[in-house]
Amino acid sequence: MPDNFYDEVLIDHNLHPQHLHGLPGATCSHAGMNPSCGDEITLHLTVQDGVIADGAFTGVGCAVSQASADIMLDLIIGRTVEEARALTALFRKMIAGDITPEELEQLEEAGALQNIARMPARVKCALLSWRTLEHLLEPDAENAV
Amino acid sequence: MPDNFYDEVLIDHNLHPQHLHGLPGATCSHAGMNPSCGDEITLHLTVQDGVIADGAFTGVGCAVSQASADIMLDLIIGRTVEEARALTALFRKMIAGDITPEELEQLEEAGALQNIARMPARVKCALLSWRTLEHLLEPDAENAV
Amino acid sequence: MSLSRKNDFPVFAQFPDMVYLDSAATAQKPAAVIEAEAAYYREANANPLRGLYDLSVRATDAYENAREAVRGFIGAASAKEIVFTRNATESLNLIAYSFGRAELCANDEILVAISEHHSNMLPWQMLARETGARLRYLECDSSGIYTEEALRAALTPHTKIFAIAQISNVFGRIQPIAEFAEICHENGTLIVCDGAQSVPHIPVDVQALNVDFLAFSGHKMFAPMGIGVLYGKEALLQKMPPFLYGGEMIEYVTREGAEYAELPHKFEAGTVNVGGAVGLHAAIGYIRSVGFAEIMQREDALTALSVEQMRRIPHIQIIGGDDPAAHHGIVTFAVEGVHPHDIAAIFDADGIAVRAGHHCAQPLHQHLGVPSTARMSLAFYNDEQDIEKFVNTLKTVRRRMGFAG
Amino acid sequence: MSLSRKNDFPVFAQFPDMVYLDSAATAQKPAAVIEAEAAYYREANANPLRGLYDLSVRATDAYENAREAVRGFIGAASAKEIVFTRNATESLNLIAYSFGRAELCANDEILVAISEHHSNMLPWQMLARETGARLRYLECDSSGIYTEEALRAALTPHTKIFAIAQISNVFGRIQPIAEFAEICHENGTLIVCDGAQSVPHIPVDVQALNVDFLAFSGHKMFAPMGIGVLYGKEALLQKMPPFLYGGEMIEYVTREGAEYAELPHKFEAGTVNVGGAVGLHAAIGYIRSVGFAEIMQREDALTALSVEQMRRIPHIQIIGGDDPAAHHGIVTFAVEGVHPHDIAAIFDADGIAVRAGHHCAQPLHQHLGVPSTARMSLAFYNDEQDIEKFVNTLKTVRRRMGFAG
Ligand SMILES: Cc1ncc(COP(=O)(O)O)c(C=O)c1O
Ligand SMILES: Cc1ncc(COP(=O)(O)O)c(C=O)c1O
Repeated sequence: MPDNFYDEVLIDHNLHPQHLHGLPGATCSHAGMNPSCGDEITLHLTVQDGVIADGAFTGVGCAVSQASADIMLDLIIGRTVEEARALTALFRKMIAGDITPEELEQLEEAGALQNIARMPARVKCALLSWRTLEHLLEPDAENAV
Repeated sequence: MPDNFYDEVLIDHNLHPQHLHGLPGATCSHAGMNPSCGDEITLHLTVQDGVIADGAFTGVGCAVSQASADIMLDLIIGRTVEEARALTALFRKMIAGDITPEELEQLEEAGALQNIARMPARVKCALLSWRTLEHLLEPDAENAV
Repeated sequence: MSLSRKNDFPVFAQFPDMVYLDSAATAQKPAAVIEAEAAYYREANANPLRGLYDLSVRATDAYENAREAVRGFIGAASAKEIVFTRNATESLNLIAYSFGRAELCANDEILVAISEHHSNMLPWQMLARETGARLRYLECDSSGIYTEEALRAALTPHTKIFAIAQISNVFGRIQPIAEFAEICHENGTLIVCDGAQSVPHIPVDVQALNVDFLAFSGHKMFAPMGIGVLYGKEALLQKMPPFLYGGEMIEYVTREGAEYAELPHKFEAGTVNVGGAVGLHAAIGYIRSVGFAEIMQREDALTALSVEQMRRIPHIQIIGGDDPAAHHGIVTFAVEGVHPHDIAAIFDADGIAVRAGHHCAQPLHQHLGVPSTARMSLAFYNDEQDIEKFVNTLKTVRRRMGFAG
Repeated sequence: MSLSRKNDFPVFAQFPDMVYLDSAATAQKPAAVIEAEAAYYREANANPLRGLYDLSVRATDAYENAREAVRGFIGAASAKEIVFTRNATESLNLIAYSFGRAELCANDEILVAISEHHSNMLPWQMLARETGARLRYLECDSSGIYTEEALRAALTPHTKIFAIAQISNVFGRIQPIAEFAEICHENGTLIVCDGAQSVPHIPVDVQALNVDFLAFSGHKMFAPMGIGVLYGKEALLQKMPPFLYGGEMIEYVTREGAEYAELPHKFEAGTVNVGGAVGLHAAIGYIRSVGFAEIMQREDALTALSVEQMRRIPHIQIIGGDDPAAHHGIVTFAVEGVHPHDIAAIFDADGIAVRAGHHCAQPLHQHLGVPSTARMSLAFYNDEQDIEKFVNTLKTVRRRMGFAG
């Protein structure tokens, strides 16, 4: 597939998402929505002793929002809540366009979304799952960790 | 007064109206209004045996509306109701710009208002007293003849 | 096909490679319109209506001549029936706020076609909330067809208003408005017609259709943004209370209240948009100079070309079906496995402007069971090459999203 | 005085002999504004906000950059506080319909300055009728002065809103809005400021004034017609229900209802007027390039010149008194024995545009005991020669109406 429209990584996560399924043992879930696009993603996490032991998502959306969710879960499963929060902050920094190369490295495959900022209408899509994660990790959120 | 703005006749009727006064024995009266200008003229007539025996007006307005009322009364006092109706129709014809020279003659001094049509905003002023007269002469008007 | 009209539109000189297929959202403007508005500001700009000087008379004439041009364009009986608004949305809100709140009560019903644009749906939701009237929906089949039987069955003795677009911005199908109007009137129901997508593209005659109200926007018919029209039958407008209150819509004001001006000024509060009206007048002149014969012939041919090509591409679903005659310049579609936002992004990368989302018709999308769609919509300034480029990109969409073919 | 700015305005090239003294009704447009709007239609025209393609991103940027320019121009804290409307009249109606109907009830009072333009009076009359709230008037003296004591005395625990213009279109006097705002807020009353005549002529800073709402029109500040602004404090706008309903102001719609979009889009239903906003942006740029220092210096000097000349002419009465400093570019007057319509006609015959009537302030005229007046109003594009011609004609008015002198 030589002329993929999006980055190979993004295309792949969209076509073959690893984490697009229910999560029976989830300790918390939250639905995030981009109502104007119709995108809707529900994020499910199993958090034990401050560590994100497992995670998954359900819902529909464009390639950017789906891939972003899948990549995010790849990145945060196995990390502590603290680490996940830090990664979320880094992701926002990247989208805002002021990330250093060292920081970018920490984001691993999520770096594939770096150029989404050139399509302003799509930034919301890229952020959807991360916003939803932030909400779940807020200390005082309903249904939170 | 060489550089009068309006026709001499109009200026004169505005400055020295003959008929601007109450009319104690009036058989009918009607208030006409150009609300957007603030012009307001009440027309009083004494009609006996189908003849306009006397008439007067009260109220405030611009030179065009005041002079038009005074000239109109000059013209219709002593005429029959029928004749007054016919003159009103002629006056409207004149304002609309399709009057013949012979017809114009019948309007006597009211012919001085012929050129008001070139000032569209002032047509209403010229017509005010005539509209009020029409109302009074309508067979089924309240307070009518 | 006759000569391309692209040269009349400066935006295509600016972007010669752009393929603009979002005219249902807003149309491009011919030089004649842009220049007419500019000329107004250079040669006749003043506050009209109360003008007692030359320039103001010019402005008044410019404005009222525009109104007369609109009257003639839609075949209204009187210029009093033409109210200038900002856009179709405001026109529809005006009906709901003024007519609706004065005339409807808790016992009444409002019937709205399920395919309506939010602008012809949310004002009725608001009206139902405010008056307690019941809001009901008339449903269409998957081709966007409403039958006369279904309409008859949906009308009740309480139905005061039926609201429907002559052409839906999703289906592109022309509805039989005259027939619907007759059915409504037999039932004592008023028909509100949303002409936003029809007035720019087909001849619309309000007396032939016998609609009670018609709303449309200038910007979709090659006029500037910021000017729209509400047509209403004189007897209805006459008895309606004002909507916006302020300067120029009164006869007389006291501390306690006001007497309102005659139609149509009663509904035009504040300083009016003469520049916009002049632009709309020029747009009507431009449409007339092209002529609906050419406009329709060209738009129908391009629509047919698009639909015929599209239905040969695998994994494409056209909303409203594959019959070219059912789509008047509007083809809404889905590509299996690809989200409409990704479709639009791919088209954009190829310099082709199409729209993706719910097209301000979410309840319709819920009714059809698709969360969102992509849409191409055209005007007579498009040409066969535009359609060819569109089809070529459409063929690549799935491949570029990583599908095998 | 520095160089004349007339050359910036094409209308004065078109009519070199015209003296335009009706800028309070609508201002003339500089070439920069006319051209900016035209350029938008040539280079960036699309339906913004939902755009997924290049041209639509341009349109969105053009529109939101205009909003940001307005924010900066009036010193608002956030662009969310800037709602684009059609004109000041619509802005004021929006407050009355949305805020007013949601927040007021029969026990409440609305206080309105008696000198208000109908656009800042009739919406409050409407609101009083709809809610049962009591409408009261704050009265000024014959100079147009409202004292702080009178305001304090008029406010009651029930007063929810005080509506007043920063500059009345009849008096031209600048009101101490910041002081009034403080008095209102101490009383728990919101202040609605009509900035239609102030924003174009003096620097206005909504945070320094601490007004709750500010309404103004683009067309009086050298921008195209059809674009206006409502400023509202974010917390107030946030809790207000929408006014117009339709496309672009929603997040999500179902058959039953809708979730509304974030500020300021919640209040901008339907396709927005990008061309008008771009024109307003250019007008702000133009005003900034001239600078308020020059604008005020020039307008104050011309006003002073006018008032000083006028008060020497017999039989002239200046509404609001003979102090030049009390008239900011607006001089309303009467000529003994001559009806204002005749005055305007005489000026028109000499090529001078002035206004006559009640200037959409009938209750003020009733309060002052004059049925109507004439008004000259200026902008920085006027020059001393304009004033000279105006004064020369004014001197002839009585004679030309047949008076001896
Ligand atoms: C003081 C004042 N307020 C409000 C308005 C209304 O402005 P617009 O007609 O542009 O809505 C005007 C101008 O006519 C005005 O002078
Ligand atoms: C069918 C239909 N109705 C109403 C509208 C609303 O038009 P506007 O946004 O110009 O008010 C549109 C366009 O967006 C439309 O397509």
